[in-house]
Amino acid sequence: MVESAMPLKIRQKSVDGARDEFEIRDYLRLDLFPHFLCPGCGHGIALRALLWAIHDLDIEKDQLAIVSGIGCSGRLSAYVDANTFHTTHGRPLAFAAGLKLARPDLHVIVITGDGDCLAIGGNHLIHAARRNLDITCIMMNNEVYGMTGGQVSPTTSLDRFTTTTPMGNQEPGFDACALAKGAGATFVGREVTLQTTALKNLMQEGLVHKGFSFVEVISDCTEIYGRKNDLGSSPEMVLSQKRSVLPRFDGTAVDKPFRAGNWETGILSRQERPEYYSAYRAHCHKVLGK
Amino acid sequence: MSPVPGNSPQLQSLQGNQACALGAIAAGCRLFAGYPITPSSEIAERMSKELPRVDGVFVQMEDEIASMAACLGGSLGGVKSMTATSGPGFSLKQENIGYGIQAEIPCVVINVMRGGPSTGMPTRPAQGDVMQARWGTHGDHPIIVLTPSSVQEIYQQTIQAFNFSETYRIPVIVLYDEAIGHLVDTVELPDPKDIETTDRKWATGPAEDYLPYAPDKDGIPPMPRPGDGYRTHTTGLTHLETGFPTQVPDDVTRVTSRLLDKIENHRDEIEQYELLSCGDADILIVAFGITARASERAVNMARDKGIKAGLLRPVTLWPFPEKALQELAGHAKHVLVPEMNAGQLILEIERLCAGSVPVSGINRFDGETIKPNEVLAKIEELNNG
Amino acid sequence: MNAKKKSAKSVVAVSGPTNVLIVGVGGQGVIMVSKILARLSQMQGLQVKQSEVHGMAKRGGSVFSHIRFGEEVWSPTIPMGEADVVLGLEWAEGLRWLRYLKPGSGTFISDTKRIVPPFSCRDRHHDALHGYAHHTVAEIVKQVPSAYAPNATGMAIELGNERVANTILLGVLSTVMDFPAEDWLQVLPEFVPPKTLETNLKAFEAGRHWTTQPPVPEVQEQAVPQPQAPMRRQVSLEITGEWCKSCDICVKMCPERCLALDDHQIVELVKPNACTGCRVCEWLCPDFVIAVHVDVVPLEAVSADTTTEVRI
Amino acid sequence: MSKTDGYEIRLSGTGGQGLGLGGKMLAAALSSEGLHVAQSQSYEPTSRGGMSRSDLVVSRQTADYPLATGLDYLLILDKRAISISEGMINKDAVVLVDEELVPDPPSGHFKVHALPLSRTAISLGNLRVTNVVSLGALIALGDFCSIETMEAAIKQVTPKKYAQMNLDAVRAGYELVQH
Repeated sequence: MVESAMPLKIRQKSVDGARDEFEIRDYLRLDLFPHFLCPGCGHGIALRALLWAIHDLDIEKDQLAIVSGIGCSGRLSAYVDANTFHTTHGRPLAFAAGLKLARPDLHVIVITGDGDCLAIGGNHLIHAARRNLDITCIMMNNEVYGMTGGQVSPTTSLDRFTTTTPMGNQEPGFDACALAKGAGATFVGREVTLQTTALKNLMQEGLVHKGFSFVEVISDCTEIYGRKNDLGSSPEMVLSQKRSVLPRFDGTAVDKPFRAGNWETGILSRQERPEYYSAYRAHCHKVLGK
Repeated sequence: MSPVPGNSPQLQSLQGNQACALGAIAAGCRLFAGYPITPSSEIAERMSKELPRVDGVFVQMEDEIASMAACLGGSLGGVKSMTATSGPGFSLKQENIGYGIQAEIPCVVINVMRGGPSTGMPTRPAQGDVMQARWGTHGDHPIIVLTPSSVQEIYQQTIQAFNFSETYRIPVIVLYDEAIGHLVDTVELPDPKDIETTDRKWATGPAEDYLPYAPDKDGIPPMPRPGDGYRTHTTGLTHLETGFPTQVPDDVTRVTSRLLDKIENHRDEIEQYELLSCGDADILIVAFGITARASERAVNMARDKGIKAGLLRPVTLWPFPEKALQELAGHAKHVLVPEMNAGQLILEIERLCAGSVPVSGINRFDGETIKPNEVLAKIEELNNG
Repeated sequence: MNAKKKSAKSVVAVSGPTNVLIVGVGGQGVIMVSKILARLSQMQGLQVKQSEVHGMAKRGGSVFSHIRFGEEVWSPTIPMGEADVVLGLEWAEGLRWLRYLKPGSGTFISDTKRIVPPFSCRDRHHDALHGYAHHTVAEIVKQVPSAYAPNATGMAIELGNERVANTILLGVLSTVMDFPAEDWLQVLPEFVPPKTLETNLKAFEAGRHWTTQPPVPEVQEQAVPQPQAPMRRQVSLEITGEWCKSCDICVKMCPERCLALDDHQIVELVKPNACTGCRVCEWLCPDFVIAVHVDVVPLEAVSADTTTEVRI
Repeated sequence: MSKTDGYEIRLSGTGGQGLGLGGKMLAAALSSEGLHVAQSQSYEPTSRGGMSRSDLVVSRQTADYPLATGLDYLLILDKRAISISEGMINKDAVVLVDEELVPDPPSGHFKVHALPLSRTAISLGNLRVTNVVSLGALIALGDFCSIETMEAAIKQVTPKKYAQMNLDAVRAGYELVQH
């Protein structure tokens, strides 16, 4: 046990010209606040973790592109003071692919939701993972279509009530991380919003990773899904994440199951594979003798 | 394809789809995202070969929707981008074409028309996407659709499409049929230095004062380039000049009207058409694409027989050259609209003529082109009529 | 780091239980040491009671073990101020349990090695000054009746295995207990891995030997950063009330329960002195309402309340 | 420009007979003489074994209508391809058929030449050069392109390792008519 295993790095306020402490307001379009998310929505917690990771990685806001799809998660991009793109339902990864290919100098982050990414956009996810373009995909999984009023999603747990499963959901759901990994994503991780610092670090690892990184955020829809299923108040829902999660500090420990799917949290897979754009460019130059 | 020996190096034997790819490169296209579909695949194939040579990027996406999205994404990044498809793929792209219109993203979409509906006749020519090109995406929107009728013109109109899209910040559709797309013809490519290309109007000035959707006097807002410090928001939601969504009726009316007007107010610069023997024409033919070529011959044959026939060939199918039609139709005794569909363009012609002159059509949707003789026969019938 | 010591007398009492508190952080071998001690006690025919908290190894958390032995032992835990020996396998942990030491007669044995566990500090702010560890070893040694503070980890590294630091301390401990030396040597092999037995035996001897050496002259320590002037942390909570949606997460998740919703269901700081500036509220607020500002300021500049609230 | 300024050529047969390539060679040859050639093919998913054709509309300027409407020169290499051209063969057109593969050629106000095209290709060692043999015979019959121009075009269009074989084939076809 040494200090380096401590994942948390908050910087002190600048005294000697060093970097400023993370102030989320520096990264927000303040005119738009308060944001439109419901009280207790986990997406806000996740967005904070993301911006914190961006801050600690010293990513210039001008060089940051956030591409989102449709749904509650899709609206998050608008709140960030960066180059932001709120695209069509399910397609942010495809937009991001074009953007990244056109502008490899930009840091391209996709914010998507479980419906956006796994249902209507499922095809784009698997091919983004296969292609391994240097994009970080943050998928907020709250098990429900919140924006449209709470319909069943590809990750809704069994027996949960939604507006389209009035008798309880009987469809099996996706393990999004296993899907991404199977499709070839070179970085896959999952974290809960409760473990904000671990989530921030996971996102940071994903952002640093050269290639396609997929981070699933276990987020809570408290107002719609929580109420419909009697999952308790916002704090109770956030706290309930703790019951089955053992945060990993060393990056290797096997974690405990979370939710019905027995899912693990932490970095689930990390591997080296040529990044798409650089490999494409290098190959073309080689063939053309440039 | 290699140059034809013995001729000037610019004279080439070129397939329509290949000409499209070369035109795109000449126009400055540096990103192509596509998905294979007959009969447009040669465009993607040629782009995959040409783009690496000019440090561009070719990517074959996972589906038609992704191709359209990646094309828009590339353009948002500041790179001229294109995609190409045919009917079924065009249908799939429509939502994102709408996004491109709403968010005012320049890009070029090639649609090589084949028989439909649905899978229809993948290898047979048709002109059934006239209305899909105009109204394929939902909501009230402007559009620019160009319809080349020769291999040479595919090259030129692809360049023109890029220029229009960059000037007016709108997806521009190049619509031609399989017969032209697969035709190999002798074309004369211009010297690269003679090709006029338009570049986007980029945002300049201080970022604090910048409103991404505040138009200049011409109705078109300059576009922000990521990394230039503007950090704007792009959305498919109806948005204010700030780029952020609105649902306030007055605001929605203002911004959507501006969107519509930016094309409507520039009709004069956008509308293109070609006239053949129209000066004294009793019988005015309106046709585009391969059908215009058949009509051209039919008009020549009719003139040989002393029949006063003329041809109006819209190059911009949308916006349709309304004034030109109305003026010519005012002098004509009959308007004839041959098209390889069950009657689409004729609806617009009838609307524009508004009962002032009888309008009839020649329609084929059997996968065959309309032949000059068929047009001539109809001209003779109307003339005798 | 300098090792200091002070002569001590034997601590095992004939009547009443002898209390040994062994403390450290996860993974150091607290449990092994306590098992050896328990076994030794049993060998003397004494009653032994042991109570431990462990299993926090992965988190680097604190581990402690109470050993009580004597002719009759009732309670398994040592009351505060009753420990005959506090054996710290890590300096800061050792200090943390100092108040358990019997005033006037207790013996304090601790490695001078410092491992600062992330969450064990009162002050949760990372990089914060660790208030409890500011004292030099010499200062601590002066405060207690009897003390042994070897750099056991340093010695263990010299022996080629950092992990035998606990055995060195065991050697030190053996010199203050009344158990025969041969009993220690008999028990030790039962509890160490056979591969490391030789090193452990050397370590045990090294610990015993160290107690016989004369004190090393005192030199200035420099390991722990110390404030130039009396400094402390000034925490302020910036609360943007307009953004608060009354979700209650911060109120319920605050470890110190220092937040509440006011009459308008907007969060407010109600117990400023309880706030440690841990930032849990900031991290978990989905609406970015709370910003925790932590400044290190001179003591005289600190306002009356530990934490102040800034309303926006 | 009306069609009277130019002429139309069709190569027809079945998929796999190399009619597309034949059309390409012919187009290259005619283009090299400054003519505009619009070349179109039947474009079928069943390219192997199905009906196949390659049309050339040749003119001094870009043709008003680039697709075939009345054929001046017609090559038929398979009897199943007769039907697609019947009814659009111009008066006095030259129709060249393979005497074995098209045993019952169309007849009318045009001249039909039945020659051992595939047989000649086999005698050259490769049935697959029937298309090039046919081109040689067609230009000999039609007199719209010199053999030298044709040979230059073949060299340009053909990969090097097949060049000699194709040159031999075009010459053999040409001589089928000359002799």
